[in-house]
Amino acid sequence: MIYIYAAFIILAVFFAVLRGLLGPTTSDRVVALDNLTTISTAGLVLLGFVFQRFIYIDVSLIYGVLSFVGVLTIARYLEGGL
Amino acid sequence: MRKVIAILLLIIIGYYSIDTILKIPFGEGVKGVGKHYLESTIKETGAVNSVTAIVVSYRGFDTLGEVTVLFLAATGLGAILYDKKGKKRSLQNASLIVKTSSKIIYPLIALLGAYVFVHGHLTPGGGFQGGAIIATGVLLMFISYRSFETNHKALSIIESLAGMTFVTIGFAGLIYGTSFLQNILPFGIPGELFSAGIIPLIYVAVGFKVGAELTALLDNLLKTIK
Amino acid sequence: MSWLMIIVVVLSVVLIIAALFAVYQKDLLLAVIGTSAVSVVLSVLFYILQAPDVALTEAAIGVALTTIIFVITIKKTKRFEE
Amino acid sequence: MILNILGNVLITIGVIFLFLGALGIFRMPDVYSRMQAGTKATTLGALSTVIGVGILQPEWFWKTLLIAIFIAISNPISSHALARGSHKIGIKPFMKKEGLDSYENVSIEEEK
Repeated sequence: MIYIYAAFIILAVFFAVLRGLLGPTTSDRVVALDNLTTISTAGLVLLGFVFQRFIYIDVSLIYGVLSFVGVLTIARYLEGGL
Repeated sequence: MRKVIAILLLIIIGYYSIDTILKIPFGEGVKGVGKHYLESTIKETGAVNSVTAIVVSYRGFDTLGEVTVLFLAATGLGAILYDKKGKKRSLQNASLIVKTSSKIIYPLIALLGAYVFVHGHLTPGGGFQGGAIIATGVLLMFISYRSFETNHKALSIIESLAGMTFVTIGFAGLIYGTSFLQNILPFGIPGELFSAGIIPLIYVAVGFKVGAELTALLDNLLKTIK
Repeated sequence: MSWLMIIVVVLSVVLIIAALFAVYQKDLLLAVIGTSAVSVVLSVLFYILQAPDVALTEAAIGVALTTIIFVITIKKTKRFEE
Repeated sequence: MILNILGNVLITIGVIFLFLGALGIFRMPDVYSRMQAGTKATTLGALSTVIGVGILQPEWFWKTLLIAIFIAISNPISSHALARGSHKIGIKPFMKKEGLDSYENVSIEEEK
């Protein structure tokens, strides 16, 4: 079961990184980064479940809360509002 | 010619670093100082998280130095960017969706930061991380609202009080115990919130100090006219 | 090779690609996006290596705060490297 | 037993949606379609995965629910701001005919 999850997550990371490298405009790469952080949030929860450590979930919580602020700042910069 | 020299240097450095890495015994059990720390942190300091125990209890004086370095960095940045006229941030307002949701999510981020530094001796994290999280929450309000302001005087008062608390706890250890930052409070039961002696007090002080410093730094950075 | 080892190898490759992207990019905003991706991947690697404290620090400071400070600095100075 | 099956099914759905979201941002033609794939599908995937782990481990449930709520609040905000910024700096949507971009003519009233 864990092999299927790992395979899908690796494929997802692969496609996101490919778009981040190829993307013609800046927004494409920012979308890829946003996608990468969301995949990481889910993946960290899954890894914490595999390791069976309750306290590791805190890292994922902070990830889910803070990762959008960086993307929001870049978006505000593109908008010209910063 | 220069490229040949560079490649030769790279080969030499690479050889020695690989040699060093191969000599480290990965995958074996913990030994030496690490074993001592892992076995005796709960007995000696009462903290469940041994990283916190090392950072605050065994190496508490180093942490005081790190806090001082951060304070100096924030002060230096403020001195470089000092400008009498630059009182306003040159922001446009964000859209309604961003404004409303950042108003909702900002107290939650502040609460999360407080949770991280209060539970420093039980879960991963501590004062520095909690302070950084609180500063990020304030920055969310900065980039969403043009008119959101922080009180600079209150920030410096919080910062000074937190620093003084740290040093006072250290001197209390020197007076009632044997050395600077000696633990003088009872340990309590390991794993509970009120345990581990002075470690939570120090981490609360560090959290307030780092949060206030980083907030003031970001405010200075956003406010200057280019 | 276990699935964890495969994930570590894939993440290391992504880490090196993102770091090279950040170094060789002339557009500084894209370089900042590259450093942010490095932070994301590095945080997951620390998590796998059972160091949640370091992973949390990397997530809180590397993903959000450093990106923001760099973007504000780019806004104050200029975006393209000569 | 039934919780076990339910949790595993939720995690499988979530992981598949994460993969499909990433495939979407690779295959779609322009920024806005990519953003749509990368936000909606990925948010559903992350929510489903996190809740599935919470069902498999009942004592973790409240914390995973908290993570899910934060993801559900925070992910659309950044995507909205990014779409707005992209349109403002002049990235055109992918269109077969001209004149389908009706957001172009809307003047955005800035609030105070």
